[in-house]
Amino acid sequence: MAAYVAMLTKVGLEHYLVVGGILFALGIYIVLTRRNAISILLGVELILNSAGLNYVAFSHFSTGNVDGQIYTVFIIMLAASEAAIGLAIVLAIYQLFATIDVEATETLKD
Amino acid sequence: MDHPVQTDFLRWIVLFPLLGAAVNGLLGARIQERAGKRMVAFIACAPVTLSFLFSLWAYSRLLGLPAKERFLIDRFYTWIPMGSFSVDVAFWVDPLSAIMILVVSGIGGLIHFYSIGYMHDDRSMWRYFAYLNLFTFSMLLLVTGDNLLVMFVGWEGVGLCSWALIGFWYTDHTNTRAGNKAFIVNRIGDFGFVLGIFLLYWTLSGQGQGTLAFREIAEHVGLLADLELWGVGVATLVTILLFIGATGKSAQIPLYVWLPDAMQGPTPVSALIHAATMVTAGVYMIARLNGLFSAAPATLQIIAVVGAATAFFAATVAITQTDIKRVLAYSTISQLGYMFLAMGVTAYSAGVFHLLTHAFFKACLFLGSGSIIHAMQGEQDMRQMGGLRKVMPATFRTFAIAVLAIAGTPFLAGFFSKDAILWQAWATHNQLLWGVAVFVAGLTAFYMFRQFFMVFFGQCRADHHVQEHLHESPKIMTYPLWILAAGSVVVGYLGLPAFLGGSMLDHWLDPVIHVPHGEHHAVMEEVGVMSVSIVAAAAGVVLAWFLYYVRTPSRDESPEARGFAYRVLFNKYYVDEVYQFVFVGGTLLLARVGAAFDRYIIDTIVDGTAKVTTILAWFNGLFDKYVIDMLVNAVANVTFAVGNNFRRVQTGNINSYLYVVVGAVVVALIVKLRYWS
Amino acid sequence: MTEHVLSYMVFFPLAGMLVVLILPSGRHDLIRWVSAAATVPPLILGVWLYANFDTTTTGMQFVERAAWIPAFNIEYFIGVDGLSVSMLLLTALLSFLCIFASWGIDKGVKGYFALFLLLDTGMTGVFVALDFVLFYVFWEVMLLPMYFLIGIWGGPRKEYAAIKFFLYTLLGSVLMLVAILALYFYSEPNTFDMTKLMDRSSLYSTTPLAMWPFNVWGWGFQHVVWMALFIGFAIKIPAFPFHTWLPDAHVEAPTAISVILAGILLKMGTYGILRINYPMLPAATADLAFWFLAALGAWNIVYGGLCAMAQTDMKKLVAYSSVSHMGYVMLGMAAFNTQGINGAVLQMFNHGTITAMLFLLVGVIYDRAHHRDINGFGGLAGIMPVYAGFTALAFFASMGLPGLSGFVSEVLVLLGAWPKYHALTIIAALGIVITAGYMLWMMQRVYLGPPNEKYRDLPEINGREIFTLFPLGVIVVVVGVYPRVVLDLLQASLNNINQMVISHLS
Amino acid sequence: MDLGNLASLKLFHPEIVLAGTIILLTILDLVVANKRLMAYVGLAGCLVALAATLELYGTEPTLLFHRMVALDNFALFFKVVTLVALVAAIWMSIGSGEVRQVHLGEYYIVLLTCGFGMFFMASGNNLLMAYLGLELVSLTSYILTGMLPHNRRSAEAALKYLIYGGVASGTMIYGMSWVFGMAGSLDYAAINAAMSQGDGNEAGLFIAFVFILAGFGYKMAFAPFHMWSPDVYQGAPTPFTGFLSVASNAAGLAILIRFFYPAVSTLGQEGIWTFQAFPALQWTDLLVAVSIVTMTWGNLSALNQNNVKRLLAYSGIAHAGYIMMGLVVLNNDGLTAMLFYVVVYLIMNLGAFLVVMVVANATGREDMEAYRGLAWRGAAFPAVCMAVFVFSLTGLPPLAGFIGKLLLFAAIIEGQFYVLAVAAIINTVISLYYYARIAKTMFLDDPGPDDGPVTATASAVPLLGALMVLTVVLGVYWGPLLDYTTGSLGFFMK
Repeated sequence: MAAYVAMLTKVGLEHYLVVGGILFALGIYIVLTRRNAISILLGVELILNSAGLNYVAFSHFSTGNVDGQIYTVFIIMLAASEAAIGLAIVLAIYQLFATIDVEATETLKD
Repeated sequence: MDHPVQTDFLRWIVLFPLLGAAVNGLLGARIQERAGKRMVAFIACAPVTLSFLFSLWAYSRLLGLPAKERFLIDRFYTWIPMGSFSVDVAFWVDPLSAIMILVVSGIGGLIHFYSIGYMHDDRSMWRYFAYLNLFTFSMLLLVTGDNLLVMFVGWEGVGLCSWALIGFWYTDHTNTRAGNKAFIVNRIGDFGFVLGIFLLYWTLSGQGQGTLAFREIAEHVGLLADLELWGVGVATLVTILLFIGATGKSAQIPLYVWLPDAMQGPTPVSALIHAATMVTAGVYMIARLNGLFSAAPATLQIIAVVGAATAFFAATVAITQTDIKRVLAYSTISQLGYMFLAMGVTAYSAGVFHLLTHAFFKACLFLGSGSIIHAMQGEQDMRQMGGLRKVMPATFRTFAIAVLAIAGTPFLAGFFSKDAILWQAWATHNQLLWGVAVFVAGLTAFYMFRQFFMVFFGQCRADHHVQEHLHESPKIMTYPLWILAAGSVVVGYLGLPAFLGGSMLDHWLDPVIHVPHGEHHAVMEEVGVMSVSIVAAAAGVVLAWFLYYVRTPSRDESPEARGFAYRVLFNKYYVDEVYQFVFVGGTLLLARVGAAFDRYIIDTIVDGTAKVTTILAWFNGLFDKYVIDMLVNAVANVTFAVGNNFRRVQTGNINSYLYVVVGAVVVALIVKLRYWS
Repeated sequence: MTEHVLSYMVFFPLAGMLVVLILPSGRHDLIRWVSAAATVPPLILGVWLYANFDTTTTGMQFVERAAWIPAFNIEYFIGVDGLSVSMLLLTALLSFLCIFASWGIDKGVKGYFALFLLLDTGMTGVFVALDFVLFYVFWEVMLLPMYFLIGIWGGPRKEYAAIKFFLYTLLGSVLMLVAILALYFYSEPNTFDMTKLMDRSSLYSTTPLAMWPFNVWGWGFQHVVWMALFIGFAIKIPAFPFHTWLPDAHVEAPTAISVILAGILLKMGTYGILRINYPMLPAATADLAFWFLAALGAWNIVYGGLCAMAQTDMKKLVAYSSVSHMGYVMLGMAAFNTQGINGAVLQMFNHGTITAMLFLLVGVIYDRAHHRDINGFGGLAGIMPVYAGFTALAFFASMGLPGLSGFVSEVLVLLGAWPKYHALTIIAALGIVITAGYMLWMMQRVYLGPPNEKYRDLPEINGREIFTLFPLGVIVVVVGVYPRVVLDLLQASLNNINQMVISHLS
Repeated sequence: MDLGNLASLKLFHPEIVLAGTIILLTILDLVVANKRLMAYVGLAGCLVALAATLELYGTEPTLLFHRMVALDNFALFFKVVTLVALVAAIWMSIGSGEVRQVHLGEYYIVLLTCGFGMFFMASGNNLLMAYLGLELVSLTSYILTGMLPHNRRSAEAALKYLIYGGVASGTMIYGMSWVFGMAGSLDYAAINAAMSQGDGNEAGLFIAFVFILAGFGYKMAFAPFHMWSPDVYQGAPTPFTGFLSVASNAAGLAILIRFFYPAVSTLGQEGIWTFQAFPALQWTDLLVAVSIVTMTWGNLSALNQNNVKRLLAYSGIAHAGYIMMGLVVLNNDGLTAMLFYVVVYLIMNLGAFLVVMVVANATGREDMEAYRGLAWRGAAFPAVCMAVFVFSLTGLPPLAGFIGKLLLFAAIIEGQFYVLAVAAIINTVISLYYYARIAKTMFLDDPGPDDGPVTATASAVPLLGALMVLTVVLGVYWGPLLDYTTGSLGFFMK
């Protein structure tokens, strides 16, 4: 009972990791299922953020230095630039195909 | 016999004809148009004459030596030096081969001269003489070669020339087919012959005496005693294999079928190759290796039986034939049967003796028939002839002498030689074979006189056109006839029976041929045996006289009109048809099967993947898709099939791509975690 | 000069190729003559080699060594023994003659002769290479030119034939490569030097591998390597299951290329077996010879002969006759005695010359009548007597008629095979009957009989063609009459190779 | 030794030069009208950088910027490869018809930036650094792929590439986070140390590795992370495709090797490596499987391709599989073989794409039919070169490709990976089908009626000749290159 209460009250590494894992899974799920290019990009963002969360968590609980936070900053930055480029490309797609449904853009195949 | 006399002129006996052949063969065409046919003929006849003279020289050299040392050798060069196996190109002349070279170059020479007249109108005379010389070369090589391999060279060489000469008029396929038949049947014989050579060589070398030279074989023949292979005595096996070769070359059952067809060639060729010389090669070979054969009694039995059977079989066929040359051809086969019978009963010298006499009278008969055919403008059917004795006196007389000789008229060559064989058969207690032989003697007399009467007596049944042009042949053709006829008379006296003073020939051959001196027989017995054959012959003559002289044959009597037996005989027991069907047909069938296997078998392999193949055929156009060789294509098609399925994955749909990624990761994880728990 | 004679022989054609490449592609005759000129020196050097070759020693002669890739002990290492010299002569001669046989090529002349010369270099190289990598490189160098020569200048189904030849051979050579590497790593210190590997032949393990199916067959490392090499070579020979590329390649290839194919490339298979499998893997050779050399050889003889009999295309017939005749080589080398192995190599040489003649002759008639259907001719002997004369010579030589070269080698092979394999020898001896059968039959249908009106006025064989045929004809006769011109060359070397195996025979 | 920031700059010339060039180009792009100039400037910059790199080659291994970047021959080797590829790509771009349509200024800037990223992939001594380099390369690649204006294929390819790359790299960074958690740092040396002490749990570690492998794999395009490459190759402008096919592969390989060798394994005697983590974690099996699947998948898919660029993409996948063979044997011979193969592959593949470009310039087509009878349509030289390249790719002597394969085969046979060897043999034979098919189409087929003559782009010819000569020469005399690659195995580890 006490342990259970402790677990509820005192949040530990595991909780973060589980949340990160869930985020990652969600991201993958979105990426796999969505047809809309934008949503797929969002899925990718989720994946990246799950990783970021892990870094922060690890750096706080286990390594004890700030490396993790620094990594996370980098990740956020990359996510941003990726999103920027992604959106640009999606725009181009929209101009050429008049849709951003990835199933509509299947000219390249064997 | 231990110190052979080294000489260096024997090679010329062999090489002269080769020279002639080379000159005529390479330049003949030009020579013929520049210098004319006479030149060609000269180039051809001169070398043979020279060989004959050299043969006489060799013969005289032999005479000069004491009987035991009559043995000349001429080592030319080492042909195949191969470790323990070393073969020289060497020629030797001993009493046996002396006789042969005299016959070959002598009778061969006569036939060369005869051919000048006979082939006078032929466009490619040069080719003819080139072949003829080449044949003489090969034949001389065959008889003078001092070891089996060199002999085999000649052996094959004569086969080649006979092929070339049978098919000499190659624009007619019946001729070329006959030629091929002769060659291939001989090859079957050679198949046995070479295997015999191998077995003999390796058995001897197993005994530390690997050799193929006749003398050494004769010396070491004892080594073969009680050696076995596959449960058969090696000596027996070797001799049987060699005998297979002999049946091919000398037209014995079962390989005799080529000889009658061989009559498609020019008649002088039939005389030289298919009567006097080549066909006797088998007999010569056995006589040459008599020591070896004597060591294999089983084989001798076989040979004797085959010989007698052939003699009988051929004779029966001969009595119904209407083609003048075919009669002679079957008679040749039959006479060869006699010789093999002689070999079989170890009467080697008697066999050689018959070979000698037969060479004369059979050559004479063939040349005579040639002269007749010449006069009849190529007609060979005896039913069209008749009454020729008036128009062609010389041919008639010589032919008569030869017929008498072969029929076994007392005191002519055939009589003595045939009788020697019969007597030996009797003396070696082969009464049954003797009986057969005697009966065949009667048949021989019958069919020879049948021919004689049909051709020369009665009214001429040829049409007018032919009759007007009937004429005696030119001297160049008749002189050889006379010489041969003379030979058919006198040669017999070389081998008189014991009670008439004994055989010079036996004596002459004694050093090389081991004549089994059986128990002594009473003179009366010999005389009695002899008289029986005389009676048989006489009976044959009389019968022929009744059937073909008294009631003269009609112009176009057809064998179909006769009884069943007659038809069977006339159609040579249908052996050709059977062979054609069984062996030729069989081989071709095999060949087709083989080729088909090569082309189609893979189909069945592919059938399993046939569906895939058909589905994919269209893009398989990369390589020809209907190509038969399916093995490669099968591989190709299957690969392409798989490839195609891979392509399906590449749908172009990004989600599916990602599925692949995640799927892969998951699979990896699952596999790994599984393999821990 | 003399110490680099082999290198000159190998690379002169290559130099010729470079020259051809820089020539203007329009100047056909110039290109032809230059290529011809490029093949002359190897021929002369070959004759010189023959004259100065020491037939008494078994060692490699005219050896050249130079470091190539030290890191892997790869050397430029070439040399010859009797076996190689005989093949070298054949290569030099046929390459020279085939240039003239290719005179009629008029599409892409430049490319044709360039590739041909490259091919020449490759072939010569294979016969002199003593370093495995070098050997393999030369081996593969032949592949591409052959592919293009068949594929570009070939007949109607050239592409199929070319790619088939290519795939078959590549499969074989990749297996060979693996085998080579296996030997390389098995040797200590690692080396590609063939002579060193031969000296080490006793070290290769023959203890059965644990892996199925080798444990069942009792195959060790040595056997597996032997097999890998053998398949590579069997494809070239070509031995029974791998022979189907041959008829197609021959039928489609231009005459000269057929000549090279049959005359030289086929020999590389048997050459490789003698040069590599025998000395390096003697134990495996001793174990596997019966089935994979002797039995397969005998089967080749009969099977090839029968297939030949059923063909109606002259080239296909000759191609199958090659399958049959190469069978003698395999049978002979499996006899492991002087007669057999010498006969085998002599047969290689003879088959090279005889089949070359046959293909040239078929080419002659094909150039005139533009088809090769055996039943489509008749009576050519009357129309083209000289041509018919050459044909007769070639046919009878191929039939193994005494006095011509084929006879000596076949007799030696059969003689050698007899003591070891009675039954197989009997089967193989059937070959002499079958060969006579299809050769005579073809001769009868094509050259004899009533002249075919369609070809009444075919021109007689011309000087250039005679020039290509005559030397071969002379060789066929000379070797038949005096085989020592070749045999003396071979004996020492071959007996040496033979000895290595004999000690392992059980 | 490891240096601080300022000290590091002394050993940082190549990157400085390259960065300088990029900046210079950016400025020029604003001021200069003649965009041709950009190409030459970029070319010059790359050559200078190349010189600088070669000049650094052989300096003793050093860590720069507080252990973030490693300076060792290994890194320098890949920098050279990258620069060579850059030079070739720029040269190709000059002659390319496609590239002419795009905004040249940006094109060259982004292209160089992509190369710049590869520098860090090769030299990153810290997973983060590696990741950053990888992302830089990816982002620029997306841009270059999608650069062709008003071109559906190009845009679509870019999108696919983007999403695919995003997911892959995301997965990778997530995997890295676990490694970080277990090792407490992303520094290779630290990871190595942690592993040798054996803390962290196996399952977690394995998951992490697989995730990381996914990221690397997508860069190197080995199965099953290759799906993007055919589409991207086909969509992107040909010169960039050529660059991508060789440089991106090389960089991916570099990062892979760095992670799996110096980071998680240690070098023992005679160049034998031992995997530091728990022995049960037999990731070589995984690599064998990956390698076989990759080469087979690539070859089989290539069989029926009709678009030559796409065909080359699949052949590229297959070659990635071949290269992987060197990875499994865990010794320096394998590494040498891989580096060697990278160089050879660079030469022949660039050559092949160059020919593709030449044909595309003349006919505007990339499908097989465009090559029908090429040799007889006035383009004999490109045709011959193409033949040389494809047969070299097949691995036939005496061409460079054969030596590459020889070394790889040697490595795996020595390591007794016979299954792998057999698979590779079969694949070699399969690959002959489609390579020979190209040669066949060019030489054996006769040109169709509507196949016009093809004239080689002037600027392409010298490069083509150079590459072909190199292919042949390296096939006959490869000693020096071998020494160079062997020498490039110096890692910095501590």
